[in-house]
Amino acid sequence: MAHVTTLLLLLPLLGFAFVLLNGKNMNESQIGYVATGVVGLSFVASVVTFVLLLHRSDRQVTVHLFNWIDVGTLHVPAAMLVDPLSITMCLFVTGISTLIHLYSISYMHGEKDYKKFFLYLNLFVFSMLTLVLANNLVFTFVGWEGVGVCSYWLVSYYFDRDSASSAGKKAFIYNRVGDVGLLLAMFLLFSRTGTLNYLGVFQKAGSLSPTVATLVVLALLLAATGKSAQIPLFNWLPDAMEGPTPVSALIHAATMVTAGVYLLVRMSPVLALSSSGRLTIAIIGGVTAFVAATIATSQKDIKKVLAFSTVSQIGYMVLAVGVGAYAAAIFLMVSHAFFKALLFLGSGSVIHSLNGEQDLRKMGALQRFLPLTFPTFLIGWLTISGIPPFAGFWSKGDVLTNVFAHDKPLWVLGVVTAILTAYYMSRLFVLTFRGTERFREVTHGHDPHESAWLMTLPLVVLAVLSVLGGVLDLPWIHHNSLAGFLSSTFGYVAPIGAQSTLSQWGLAIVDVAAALVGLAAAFSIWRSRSEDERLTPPFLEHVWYWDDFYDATIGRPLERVAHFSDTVVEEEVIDGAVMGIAGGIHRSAEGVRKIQSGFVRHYALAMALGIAVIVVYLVARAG
Amino acid sequence: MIAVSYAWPSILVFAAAALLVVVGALGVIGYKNPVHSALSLIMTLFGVAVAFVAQQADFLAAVQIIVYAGAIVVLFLFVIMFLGVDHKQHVDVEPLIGQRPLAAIGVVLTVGGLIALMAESHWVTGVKSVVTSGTSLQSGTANVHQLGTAVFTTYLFAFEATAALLVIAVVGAVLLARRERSPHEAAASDEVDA
Amino acid sequence: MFAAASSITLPSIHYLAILPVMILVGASLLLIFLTALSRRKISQGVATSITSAASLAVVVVTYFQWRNLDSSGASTTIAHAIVLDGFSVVATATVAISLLMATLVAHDWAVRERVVGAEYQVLALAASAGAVLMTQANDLVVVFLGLEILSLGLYVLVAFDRHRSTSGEAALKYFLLGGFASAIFIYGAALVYGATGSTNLTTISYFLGSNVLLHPGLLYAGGALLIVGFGFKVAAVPFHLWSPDVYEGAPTPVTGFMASIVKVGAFAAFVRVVISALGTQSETWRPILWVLVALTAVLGASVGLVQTNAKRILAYSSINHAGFILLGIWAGSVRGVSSTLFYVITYAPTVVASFAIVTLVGGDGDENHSINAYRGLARRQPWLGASLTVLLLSQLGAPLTTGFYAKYSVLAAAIDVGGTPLSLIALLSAAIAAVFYLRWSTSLYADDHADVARVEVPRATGLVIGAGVAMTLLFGIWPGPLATLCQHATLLFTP
Amino acid sequence: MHSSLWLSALLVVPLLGSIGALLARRRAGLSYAVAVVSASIEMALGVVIFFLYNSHVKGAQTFDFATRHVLAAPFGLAYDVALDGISLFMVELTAIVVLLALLGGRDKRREPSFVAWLLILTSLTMGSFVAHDLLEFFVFFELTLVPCYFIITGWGGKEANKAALKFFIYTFSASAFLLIGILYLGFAHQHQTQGSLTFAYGVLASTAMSHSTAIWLFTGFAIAFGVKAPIWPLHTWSPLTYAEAPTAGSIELSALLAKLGSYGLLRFAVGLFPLALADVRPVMLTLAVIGILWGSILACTAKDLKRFVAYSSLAQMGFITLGVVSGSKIATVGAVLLMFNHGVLTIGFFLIIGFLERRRGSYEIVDLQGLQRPAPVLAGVFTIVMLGSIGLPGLSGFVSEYLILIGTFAVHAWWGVVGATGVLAAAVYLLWAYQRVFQGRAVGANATIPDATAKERGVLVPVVVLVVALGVFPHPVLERISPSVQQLIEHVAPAGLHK
Amino acid sequence: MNVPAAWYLVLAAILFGIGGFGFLTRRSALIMFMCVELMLNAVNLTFVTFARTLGDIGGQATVFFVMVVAAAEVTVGLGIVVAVFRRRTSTSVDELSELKG
Repeated sequence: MAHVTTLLLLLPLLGFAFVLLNGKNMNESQIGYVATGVVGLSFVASVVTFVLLLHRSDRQVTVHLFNWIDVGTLHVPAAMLVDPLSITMCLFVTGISTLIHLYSISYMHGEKDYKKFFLYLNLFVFSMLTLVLANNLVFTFVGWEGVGVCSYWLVSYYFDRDSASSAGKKAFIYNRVGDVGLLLAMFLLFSRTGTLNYLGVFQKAGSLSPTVATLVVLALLLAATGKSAQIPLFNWLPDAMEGPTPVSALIHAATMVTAGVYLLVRMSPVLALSSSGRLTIAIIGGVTAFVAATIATSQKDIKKVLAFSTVSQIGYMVLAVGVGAYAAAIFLMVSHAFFKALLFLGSGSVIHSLNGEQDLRKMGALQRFLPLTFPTFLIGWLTISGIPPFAGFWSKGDVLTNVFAHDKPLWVLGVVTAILTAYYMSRLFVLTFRGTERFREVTHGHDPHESAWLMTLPLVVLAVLSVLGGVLDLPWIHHNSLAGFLSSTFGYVAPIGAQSTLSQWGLAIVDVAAALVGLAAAFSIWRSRSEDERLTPPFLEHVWYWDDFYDATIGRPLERVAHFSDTVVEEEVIDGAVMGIAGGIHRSAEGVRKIQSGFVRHYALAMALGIAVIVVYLVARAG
Repeated sequence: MIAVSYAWPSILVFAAAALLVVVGALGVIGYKNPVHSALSLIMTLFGVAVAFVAQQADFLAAVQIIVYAGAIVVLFLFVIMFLGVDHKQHVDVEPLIGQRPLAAIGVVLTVGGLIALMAESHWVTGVKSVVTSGTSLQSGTANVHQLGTAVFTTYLFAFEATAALLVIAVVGAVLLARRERSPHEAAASDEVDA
Repeated sequence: MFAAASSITLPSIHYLAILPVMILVGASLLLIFLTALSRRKISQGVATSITSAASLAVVVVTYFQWRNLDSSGASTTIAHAIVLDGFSVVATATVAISLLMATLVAHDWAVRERVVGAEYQVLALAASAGAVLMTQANDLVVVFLGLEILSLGLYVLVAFDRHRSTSGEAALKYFLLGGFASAIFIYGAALVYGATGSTNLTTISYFLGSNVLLHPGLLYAGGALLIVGFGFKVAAVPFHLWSPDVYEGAPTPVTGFMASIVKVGAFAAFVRVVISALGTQSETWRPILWVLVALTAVLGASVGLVQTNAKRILAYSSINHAGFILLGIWAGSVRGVSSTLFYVITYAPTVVASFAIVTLVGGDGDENHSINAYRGLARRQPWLGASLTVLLLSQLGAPLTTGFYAKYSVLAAAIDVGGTPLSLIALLSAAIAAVFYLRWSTSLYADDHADVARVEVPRATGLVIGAGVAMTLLFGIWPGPLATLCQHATLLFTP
Repeated sequence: MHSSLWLSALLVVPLLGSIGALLARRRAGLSYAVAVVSASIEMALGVVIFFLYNSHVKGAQTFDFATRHVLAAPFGLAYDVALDGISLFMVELTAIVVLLALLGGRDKRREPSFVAWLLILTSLTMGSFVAHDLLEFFVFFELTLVPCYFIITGWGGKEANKAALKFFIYTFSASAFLLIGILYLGFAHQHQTQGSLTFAYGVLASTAMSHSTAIWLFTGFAIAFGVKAPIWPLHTWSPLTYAEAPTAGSIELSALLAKLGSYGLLRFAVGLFPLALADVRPVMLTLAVIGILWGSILACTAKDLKRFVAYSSLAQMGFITLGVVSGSKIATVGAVLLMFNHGVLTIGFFLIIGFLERRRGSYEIVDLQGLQRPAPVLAGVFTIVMLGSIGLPGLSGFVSEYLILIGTFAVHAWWGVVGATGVLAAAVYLLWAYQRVFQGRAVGANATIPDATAKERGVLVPVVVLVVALGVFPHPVLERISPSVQQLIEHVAPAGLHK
Repeated sequence: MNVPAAWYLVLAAILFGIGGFGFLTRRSALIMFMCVELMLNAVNLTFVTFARTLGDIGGQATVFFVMVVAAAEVTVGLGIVVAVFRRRTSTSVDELSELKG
């Protein structure tokens, strides 16, 4: 078991190392297949591990690799904790990664830095696996940062585009803000419990005072908002769309951005200790879901829409975590991974067919040109909109049910968001595949062509998964369901007010209704037109002016502070003091020099006065 | 501490000496013409000599007259004439601003302070010297004898050292006063002028 | 009368003690006779070799004096007029070595300037005799005489260069102020005499040790004036103003000579009088010395900043050093005495060697002393440049040169007796002084001025420079022997 | 115990090297070869010592290779060397720095004297790190100024003389306080014991002193070391100096001599005056965090890369100071580790800056853009070094910074919190610089610069290896540092507590 | 019985002061020099006075040496004055301020 798990973790790294070392004498496809192969193998390893785990009663294995940091009372091993949660993550991370690697082989064909792309991608998978498999916070942090830096590299992949490099920087720095949160959480836990090992922390968690617990939870939340693009740190994600589409699909939809949610779920025993902390989480999640959805309704860039929808969907997950529905969160995370990856890859295929055009207004009526992309995208669209029986319906339903049980206002918010979701996705769908052709000038009159099978195959697989994803956790199944499987790893499961099947049916109907409303609205509006100022108000299009707000409140003031510190404080005050002393000595020297007038009688006078002073002093002393 | 109990001759002598000394000194610094200064210097020297005599230093008084008044001042006068600076110098304007007042302040403070310190210690600690057997000083030839003894015993080494002093003085004077010549000619000419 | 004369019994004379003085004076007399007897001007070679021989002889003598000390301990002789103790011996040796080095430098200078006659050497020898007297003097009168012999010699030497009017000016300034100062000094001696009944240092310290002065005013006044007199000689602020002018005006070898032996002689006497004779009153002098140290160190350093003439820079640097040496006297302890000694004996060779280089760069006519004359020197003549750099670094106080340990020792002495603030002031002044040392040594390595002609280094001068640098480095890296020497070379009458 | 000859060899080899280099001045390049050889021998010695070092010599005593010879009894001057887990890595760093500075910062102008100065500096730095006697330490510490000064003035930029002078005087004045403090301590001890004057570290550590005395002495020491490190606000010499110094000089200054400051602060200020530390700790901690933020802020405004590194170093030194004064074992270990890591990272930065300067004749940020396209290797290495100092887990910087912060937080939470924000700031300015220099579209001269040559790569490899290795597997280092720090902390802690 | 020593001492001090003042205020090198002589005479007077009060011949002996020194100084001093002012019409030391700063 240990070996398999180790393999599972290290395979992507090996791939990375291999390509790094002798990538020179490998051609594109070789590189691509090697990279994909290792990830695929890693997926296989995950499956094996999963099976092995199922055969264990305790469902929990710690695999110790080596002692990483070992000072005084601080013992940080590089060790893995294999349990239902982590293995679930591994499965879908490696699975989806494999597909997206496959997709990229063709999608990235002919790019300048083809090799670098796959290097980063492999490294990313490794980091992601480290993140989910680590048995202690510090080692998790390794993965946490690793995925961050990989995302930085991949977002600024087209680094000679300033927008790209800036986006990458923005992504990293926003994440960094979150990291401070994670660091503080670690510091607090270590100073209170003396350990950073998950199991150890959970054992001692009881000893934490409510205040400390809340502080820890808030710190973790901060970390999560950074990594998972939640308010207030969500607006790096749309910019991150500067990266190649597969990256958006893998990192900024399926895997990395859900790390925050994973972290919160992982720390659920600590969350358990602070109801106020959980409430904050829930609110953040709910509000983010809503805000992002509103913004998504008005974006012109197909990937931006998907980006905001991602933010919104993760908002749902966080909301779920907030109400203690960890299983629901994970369920949504997994299914979201399926359909969002599907949608991104689909959009990628579209963009590919239009020579890189991303503007919705320049698409339309692609239905008949993209025979494979269209149906898969259709499925993705229905899934995210929450149309039964697709996965989205079940997972979102699961979340909303739990929310309903805990917090009615948030539930309302959730439902409204659901309507919006259906609406903007439909808008996207209509503007892309239906309506009139508006793409001719970008394709120079040619017909768009469907992508190669390497790209369409993943679409098909993901479509299938999106359709069937629901079976992972159907409400009426309680054993052998995802929830049942995971439950052992949670601190506690929030007591769901015993819900009658009736109320469940009620909620389900509400969800479907919401979805249909959104659909109908979108179709009725956007079938005919491609843009409408009234419906895409600048306020929404410009992300509630969120960036401008930060720029005004933090960015520019900081710049001013920096400039002031540099030109005034540093030069005038600090160095000024030093130089002032030097200058003072120099000036006084020039002054004293005057006494050295060259007139011998001045010299004598100076002596006489000197004597006078001494004599007077002595008189005073003797007298 | 004017003590009328003292014998009036000694008071007269002191008065005379003081008069000579002070007036002479003022003359030295007061006269515009160096020659006059030199002459009034002689006056001071006489005054000091008188004071010497009054204090059982007959031999020194003699030396004072012979060496100082006789030799040194003459030397001064010689140089004055030699340099031809025997004319008035305007002393009324002082080019160096504040020199005089500051000098006055410095000197007054110093002298005043010194007098105050001497007064504080009753002018002399009164302890007899630890070295000499405290034999009181005699005047006349005895004084010469005493002085001679001291010079050839206690101050023998100093006395010898003065030899070196005089040697230096002579060599130095010769060197300095030597006629101005560029060293080349000096190298050329053979005449020994030392 | 004759009977009276016969009744005089000459005091016993310990000839070994006065041998150094006798050698030096004898040598100068010898030169005078040679000058007088030989038909031609005697050559520089002869004069120099006689002088060097004399100074070497003195060094040898001091060695035997030291041996004698080990066996029979320190003593006074000739009616306690002079002492023979470790302090005097080491100081004497230093004077002799400085004389030797300075003479060799002067030789090449004299040849270059086509100076004829042996007057220079005569005066140098006599002046050195004066310095030696000061180191041995045990009587204020002898101190005074030594002081005068030294000074008169130097007055003339300063005026030695007839081609530069500044030489004469310097001489006159030095002479007038020197006369003024020695009048003050001897007045102080008179007052001390009045207060203690003797001019003999031994007697004075004995007297002060055995009697408590209820009314020390007279002694205070005397001591103050003595300190002023010494302060003038060692160029302590505010009695220092003569030194930059004189250093600049004097012929450069004379400046080096002066800078070294005057410091040795004057400080030796200073130590004897203030620490040994008047030591019982140290609480009275210390505040005065405190101020002198602070002023001297700081002003010397800071005014040096704005100088552009090599000789003036070294003048101010020597003022700064005087401040440090005074620090040792301020300490007034045994450690203070030995540190003062250590300072002067390490400083002397350094400064002579420095002025040796300045002499060379000064060039024909001894005029070329602008700091710019040194730009790129080390590029043209690496060894010369390196030597000057080392010497400057030593004066700066960089470790592994004697300069560092000199400063270190006086600071240690001061801190030992609780002079931490004063030490800090002094050391910070060294930091100020560092500026001009560094500027100077940097300009040596400037890349421009490549076309300037090389200064040729005559053998004798080169030897002196090499020796100076060698001593600076050798004892800088391994100060042990010198330190121990100075530790043992304490005064006959330790406070 | 091991023979002290190893340590003496560390001092002697470079000296011989410098002499050899000067003797070989006639033949072009020969002196360089001599220098490289001696530096390599030094490096080899370093490696040997690394493995020979035994952290448990006798009981709690973690000083190895110890020996003492009195040189000048009246001065209390002695040659006294010893090595413990803390100085061990300073020694290693010194060896690495000189080798890489020689290989990467080669300056053909007047090469013999250049390499000679470099080697002398190395010997002196080694001396300061192995010195086990305060006076001896001071001698070496002070003397390092001289080679630095001449390296800067002789091979520096246009403003070099000004910069060097400022550097020298600034440091020289500051170390005045150190010398006075050392003397004061020595005599205080002598007066207590009535024994002979000594400055041996172990002995003086037991000097009894009043609270106020301790504070004064600590302050004096802190000033001296604070300038060297530099600690805010005593840092203003560093940007100018780093900018004007030649590449090798900048490396020596920031990678190595700065460590003299922090090392001295830990070994002498903290080690000798625990009493004072208890009182001044808040001040020092505050200065440290101010330094972190200040350095970060000004790094964002830097106009050229060398100033940029200077300010980022200020921030890094802030972290080190934080750990050094925190009094927490974990943080102190982190600080020592960061001294080493920061050294290595800085070498990387300055090497690359030097290479860029070679190519473009400028290190002004405005002159450089989009270099990642023409010079991917340089960019890659820069990225690694950058991420190292950002504190990316898996690279060396993280371990040390993390230890410092978590340790500090445990004992002085608030400063820990502020320090943690420094981690964020680092990302801001470093990424900013990277974007300006390496990203964007390369045009003109920037588009055509050659990538790292084989030789340059060879120089960069050790840096990368160290950065990665110490990030992934710092254990061998930590296990050597910990015992010595343990000992030091045990000496400090009790005093730190009673107040 | 003679007048108290104090009178002579004060006289000496005053003489010393006058000499000093003259030295500071007169420009002629010669007169400054004479002033130094005045000061030395003051010293001599002091010595003699103390010698008397102490009943110690040593003071007088010292005076003897002081006179010798004075003589020597004069010899050298006047030599320098001559050497310096030979080509000048005055003996004002204020003309000699080439060296300064």
